[in-house]
Amino acid sequence: MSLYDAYIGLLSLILLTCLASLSMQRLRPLIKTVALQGIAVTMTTLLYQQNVHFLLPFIMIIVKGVLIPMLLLYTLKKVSIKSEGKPIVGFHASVLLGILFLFMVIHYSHDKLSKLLADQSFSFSVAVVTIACGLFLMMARRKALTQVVGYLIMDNGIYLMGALFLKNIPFVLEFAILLDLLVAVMVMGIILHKINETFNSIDTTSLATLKDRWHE
Amino acid sequence: MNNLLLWAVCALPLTIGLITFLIPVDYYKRQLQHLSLLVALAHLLFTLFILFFKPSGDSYLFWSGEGGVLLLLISTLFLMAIIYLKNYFHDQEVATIKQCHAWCFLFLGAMSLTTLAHNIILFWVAIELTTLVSAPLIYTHKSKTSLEATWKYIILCSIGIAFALLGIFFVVMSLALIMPKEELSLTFSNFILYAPKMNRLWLELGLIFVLIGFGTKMGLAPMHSWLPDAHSEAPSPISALLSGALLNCAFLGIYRVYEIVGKSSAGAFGAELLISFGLLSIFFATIFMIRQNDYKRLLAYSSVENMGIIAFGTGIGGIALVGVYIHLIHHSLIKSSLFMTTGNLLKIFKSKEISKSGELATLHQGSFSVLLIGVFALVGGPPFGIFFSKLYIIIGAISQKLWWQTSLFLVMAAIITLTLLSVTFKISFHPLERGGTISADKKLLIWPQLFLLLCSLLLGLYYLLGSI
Amino acid sequence: MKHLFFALIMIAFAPLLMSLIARVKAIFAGKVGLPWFFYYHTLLKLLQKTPVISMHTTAIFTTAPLINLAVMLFLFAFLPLANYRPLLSFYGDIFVVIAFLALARIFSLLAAFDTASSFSAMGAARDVFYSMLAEIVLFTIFIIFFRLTNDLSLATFAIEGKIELFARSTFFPLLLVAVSFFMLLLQENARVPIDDPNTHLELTMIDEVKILDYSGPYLAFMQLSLFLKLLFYSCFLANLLFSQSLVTQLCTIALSLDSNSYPLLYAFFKNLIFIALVSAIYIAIAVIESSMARLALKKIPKYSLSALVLAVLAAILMWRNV
Amino acid sequence: MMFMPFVFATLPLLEVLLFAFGSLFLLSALLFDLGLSRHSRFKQILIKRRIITLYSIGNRLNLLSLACLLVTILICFFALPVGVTAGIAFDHFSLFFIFIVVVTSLVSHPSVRMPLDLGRATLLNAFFSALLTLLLLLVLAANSVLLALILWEMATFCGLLLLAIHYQKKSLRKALLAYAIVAEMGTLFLVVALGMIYIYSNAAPLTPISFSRLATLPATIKEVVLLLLFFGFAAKSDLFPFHLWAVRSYPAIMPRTATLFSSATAKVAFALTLRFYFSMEITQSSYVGVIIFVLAILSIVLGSLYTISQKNLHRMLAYSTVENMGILYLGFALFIFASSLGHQLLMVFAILATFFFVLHHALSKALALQIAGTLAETLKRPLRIDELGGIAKIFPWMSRLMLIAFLSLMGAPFFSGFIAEALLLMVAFKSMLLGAPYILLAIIAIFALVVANLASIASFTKAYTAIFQGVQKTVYRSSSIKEKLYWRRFTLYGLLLLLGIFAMGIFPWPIILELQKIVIALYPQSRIMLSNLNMEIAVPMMLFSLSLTLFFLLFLLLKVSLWWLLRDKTIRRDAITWDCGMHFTSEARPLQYTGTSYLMSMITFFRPLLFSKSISPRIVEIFPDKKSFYRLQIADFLKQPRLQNLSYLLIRPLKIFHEIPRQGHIQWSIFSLVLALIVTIICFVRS
Repeated sequence: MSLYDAYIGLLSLILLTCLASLSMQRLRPLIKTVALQGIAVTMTTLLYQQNVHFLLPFIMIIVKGVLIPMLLLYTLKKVSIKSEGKPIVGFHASVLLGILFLFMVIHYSHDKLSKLLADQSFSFSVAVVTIACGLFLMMARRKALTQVVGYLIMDNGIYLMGALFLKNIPFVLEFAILLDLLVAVMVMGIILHKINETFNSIDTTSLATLKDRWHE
Repeated sequence: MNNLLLWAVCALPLTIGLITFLIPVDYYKRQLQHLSLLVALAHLLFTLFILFFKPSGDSYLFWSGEGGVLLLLISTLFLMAIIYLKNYFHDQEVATIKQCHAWCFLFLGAMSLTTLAHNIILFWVAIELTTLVSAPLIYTHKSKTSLEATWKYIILCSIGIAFALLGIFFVVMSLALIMPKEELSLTFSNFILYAPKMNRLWLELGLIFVLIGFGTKMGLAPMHSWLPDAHSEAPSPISALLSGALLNCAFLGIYRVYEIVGKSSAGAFGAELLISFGLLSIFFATIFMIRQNDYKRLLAYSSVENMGIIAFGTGIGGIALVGVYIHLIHHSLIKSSLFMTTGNLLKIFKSKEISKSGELATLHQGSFSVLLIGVFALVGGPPFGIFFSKLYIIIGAISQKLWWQTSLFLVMAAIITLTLLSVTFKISFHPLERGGTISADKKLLIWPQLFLLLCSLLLGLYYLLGSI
Repeated sequence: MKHLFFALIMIAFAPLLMSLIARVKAIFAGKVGLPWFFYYHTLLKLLQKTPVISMHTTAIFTTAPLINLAVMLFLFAFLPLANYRPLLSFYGDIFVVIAFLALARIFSLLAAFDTASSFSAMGAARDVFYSMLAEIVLFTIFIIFFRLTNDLSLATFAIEGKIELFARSTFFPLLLVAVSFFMLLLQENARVPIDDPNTHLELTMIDEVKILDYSGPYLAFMQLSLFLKLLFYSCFLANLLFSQSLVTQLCTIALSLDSNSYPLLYAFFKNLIFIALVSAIYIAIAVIESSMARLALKKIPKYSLSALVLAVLAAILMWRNV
Repeated sequence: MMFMPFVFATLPLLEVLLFAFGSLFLLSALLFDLGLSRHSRFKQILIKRRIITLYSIGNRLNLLSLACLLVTILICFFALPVGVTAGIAFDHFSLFFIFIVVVTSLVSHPSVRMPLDLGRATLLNAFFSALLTLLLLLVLAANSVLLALILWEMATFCGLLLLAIHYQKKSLRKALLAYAIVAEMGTLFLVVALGMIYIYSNAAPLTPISFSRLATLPATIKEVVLLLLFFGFAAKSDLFPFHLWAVRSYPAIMPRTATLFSSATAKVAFALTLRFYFSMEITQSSYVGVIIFVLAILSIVLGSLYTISQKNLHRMLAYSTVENMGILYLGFALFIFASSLGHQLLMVFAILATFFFVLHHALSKALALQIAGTLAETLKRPLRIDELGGIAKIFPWMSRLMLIAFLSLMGAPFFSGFIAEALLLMVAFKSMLLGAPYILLAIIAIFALVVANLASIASFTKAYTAIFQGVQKTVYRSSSIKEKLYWRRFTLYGLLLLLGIFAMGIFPWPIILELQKIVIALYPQSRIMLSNLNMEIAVPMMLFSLSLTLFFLLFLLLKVSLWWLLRDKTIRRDAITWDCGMHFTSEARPLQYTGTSYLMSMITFFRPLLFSKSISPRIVEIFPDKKSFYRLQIADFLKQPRLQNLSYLLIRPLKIFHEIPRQGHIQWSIFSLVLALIVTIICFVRS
């Protein structure tokens, strides 16, 4: 199993987790898939970049694989609702949309941008699909927790795009980005608790009172 | 030694913020609030030292012209906000005051980090930090609507900033393509150095993502929907800081990348984009200001409009850049003084509705005069600075022969001026139906606003005398 | 000097001409009519009477008759009579004439209101509107004359001979001007189609009712100023008709008399012809008065607008070939 | 003539500084009054006395400085050699307009004695009127374009504050908003014009540009800049589309501010337009002249129509100001036509007639507004024409002065009004000689002037008869009002104005010679033209004065003969006018003609132009005791419902942006963000 096959395998694993997250209704497996995706992304960066500081992938796996999912599961335990309920765009429809988008991106990056991306056109399309899937989750689901998960998926996609093209970002900056992601998720978690206390549901459609009224 | 000064300016508020978190609530009595005043003064002192010594700075922090001015602006606004906060929160319980002060210091630290960041990714981290830190500030009133505003603020801004990170990756990549081997130094000066040789396509794509990303943070048109909610729900001194200081930092990001693109082979690629975003945000601001019934949302939309003017000015470039420079300074001074005045209004009328307010001229002369002068300055009255900045931008636009853009800009500016003036007249002169308790006896603070307006007036007169 | 002397004669003749109108109307009605010197008699009788003045009036009530009469006398200094150059004529004296006419009208309006009675105020209300329309017609006529003579003084309109009614080219337009001026004359002096001078019902009067509350010498002054006003307008119209060439032809053909051989006789005949023209105008007024009933008040704006149409038509005709 | 430069350059400046010093006293009085509420009851009495002393010192200082400024201005005007600019920018042109501003502020200056109630409104009014006058003086003396425009903007804001003092009155609030809109549009035009000037005279922005530098602009740009400046300044000078605020605010504000606005600010706006026009040395200006002409005609016609139909004296005076400003700009438009055809003689004559009209209007309107203001203050009620009557009995001298002011405004011969209108009519008649297109415009100008004159005759006779003559329509509360109280105010300024009005009326020629100096200062090449103009109009003017004396002699002759006729007769003055025995002309219920019914036939004739709503309540019995009058409401041209819902229709479509379904949802905002990203990428990837 050469290095290249492992690399393609990991990328396809990331794609699978994306499409799975689109189709899931219950939140607990959703968080687990995001954790898996985090680990897969760190493994691809490890494979791809040779001279990476030895400590970086280790810390990333701990943060993305263990710390953030535990935090989200803890918030999930506090919140009574376990499943997505009725989403804005149905699950089957989102999966179909995901597949359609994937075909479009691969076709486009293969023939149009091939000269630009040379060998990484497949990984570029995977990164784009992950970002799009993260955004779609935030737009198409009602529960606030799924929006946080969507944000995490989008972040994984961006990090994947970064890792592919940038060989040698200094360690401290990588660590700072990771720290920001962690703090972002923590703050979102706190706010989720508050929403649950005041609205006793984490349905974002109830958060819609603030808008401009036409005052005669 | 002076590099240490740079680090001190950022580190001081961050550490103080963390310490105030750790202090137990009962120990944090009222006297300790003076500690916060002291720290704000120290921060202002440090900024003045920096402006005096002009340290060269290392790879992570450096002093730049616009960065220094923004830092000075942020620290003065912060000092005024803290003073106003003390008076504004005198009836809140100690716990919320402690938390608010802590988050404010972290906010100050993050913003000073953004103005001094030399490394592009450190700049991104600092902006992300400002968002995370200012979210709880918006939530200080703990009402349902403020919770909703916080949620929208944090989600939309983090998405925007994630796009900005993607944009920065593209910019860095266009640099990495031409020097694959050795260690990249991601400082802005390094980028400007290599700008002409950088890859054109990735740079343009990077600018688009940065513009959309930081545009959301700055409140440009299609991405502005969080700004009115966040600024109207936050307590007045906080929304003054948000409007006055934070939007400028976001603009700093766009300006830095736009400068890099300007120097590269892409030339004036982003100008057309910036002008269209500027005009779009002025258009959106006009639409939502016309029949607005909440004066804080009105001011928030006027911030959207002014940010639109700034984007419009940078897009034009040339002489208009001087106008943008002046507009940044004066808009933050005048807008923060106006937001503090709305604090007074809220205390007097107990509601944000314009229809439920009136006769301010009889109830409280002090805030009436500050409101009138502030709106006159915001609208572009001659002795104040915004008159000169709009003049520069118009001159730049006309010299670039952008005829229909200028006429659109002027018509919308006129409509906005009329709405602002009619609202001010309604609040200060129309009779008030006597329902509800109108008590203006509480001692309301007006001298911080007057100080800010005075700064703007002095700068305006400086331009005027310079020109006679 | 000759103009001053001739003007004084004309002013003396004014009441006589008024009785001429009365006489002509009587002939139409088959009656004998007033004695020739009736108006002189009334004026003298009024001058001896002691006036009664209402207590509501201010000083304006007593000064208005003085100003009216002074204005009418003063205007004769500007009007050329029978080709004699007037006492005062300079560029722009038509504005002086119009201003003084307006001054007289202003003071009679103020006086009408001074007595706080609604009758004279009703007359004033009607008069202010109709004289407004009349003045617009007057200005159109002056514009036409300015186009012809490039000068703004009454003397040049009459004497220089540029405005010749019977000249071949401008006969028809000037005829239209003469007719519109005659309609203007009837309107300004409150003759029949607009206002019946000898009606007794205050509600229907326009000019008469303004001087309702005057008595004694004040009434005499006001009536004299009305007589002079009618004379002024008719002399102006006569000037328009009266042309030097016509007179010389008439004299040479009818009486084989040329101007340089018998200057005195020639001048006498010229003046006689002028006076004949003026009395012809008075007779025309009387004929119209006895053959027409007066218009309803609503129709008077139509009347003055038709006068305006005639003047504008004259202007257009003249524009084409001048 | 050693001391001459000192007199020109520094003395006026000293007086202006003295005036500023005086207004500082007023400011300190105001600040003390603002801070009054904080102190204890006892301390307040102390502070009140200090306020009174400060106020009186400030007042006296201002009065003194204005008086000696007037004297120096007159000396400078006569002594200054023709065509020379002394000091900063004191040429004849700015001296003339400074003279007008100083005269109006002197006339409208409150009396040196203590006003009845030294409330905050009087203090505010005192300070801000002084500030407005100071700013107007500085604007006229400014020699750099930027300084002039900035001072003008500050003067506009100062005017806004002056209006805001009386915010309690409901009608004034609408006026405030109208003023703000007009001021804002003016600023907009001026800023763009300034931008254009800076670009095309390729001077570094915000460096001072002298007026002479404007000549270097390219020709087409000159016309555009002139048009922008005209609209910028016309916003504050009561021309037709911008007149709404003045009409609404005059009845509600203090007489002093009304006089300042109508006589001073409007004239300075006209002066600035002229200064910019002449410093640009425009030769070809086809469409600018036509636009100004059209606006002038519109404001004359509509101004005169609305003067006739107004029921409040202040609003009538405001509309007559609109009309007179229209006449001013008409003169300016005729000047532009003449200059575009190069007809030198007519150019000089037109601008001379316009300056004469400016002087006439400033003096007579100031007198009329000042008397109307004091009348409103004494009677403590708005001067509704139909409700007043018989004031001549109570205030004989005030009504005589008002009669003179009205006669001058009507253009009666012995006063300045007649000469001003005669000169303009002569210009209009002469401009008929200019050639094909201009004949029609000249005829329209003539008819506009005639209609304006007739309308002013109708409206001012209505005002004078309804207010001053006849019997009191309503019993005034304190019928024991003494005119003596307000008589002292008129000694100095009343005399000054009367002198001006009579002098201009009877001896126009020396004044026209003086005005020629201004024309030369503005337009140096006109010196030769003026000499042969003089040959043409010198004789008429002198003969005119001669004819006035002839008329006066006739009048004296008649007066003597009347005296002789009535010398031995006793005139009975006790009889009441005959009122068909109904005794209605007694105090309570007059059977008099009201002002509206006086001009009813005229109003019904022009009804389609005037938007009017007539309310005639049903008369219950034959002689109704309760007041059921026929009322006619004339709304302003711009306030017609057709225009009203037009503005509403414009704003209505913007409502759809507010009604986007589920607008508050966060998903919607995320969608708009992503949409923006996609659209930008698609646009720029393709390019």
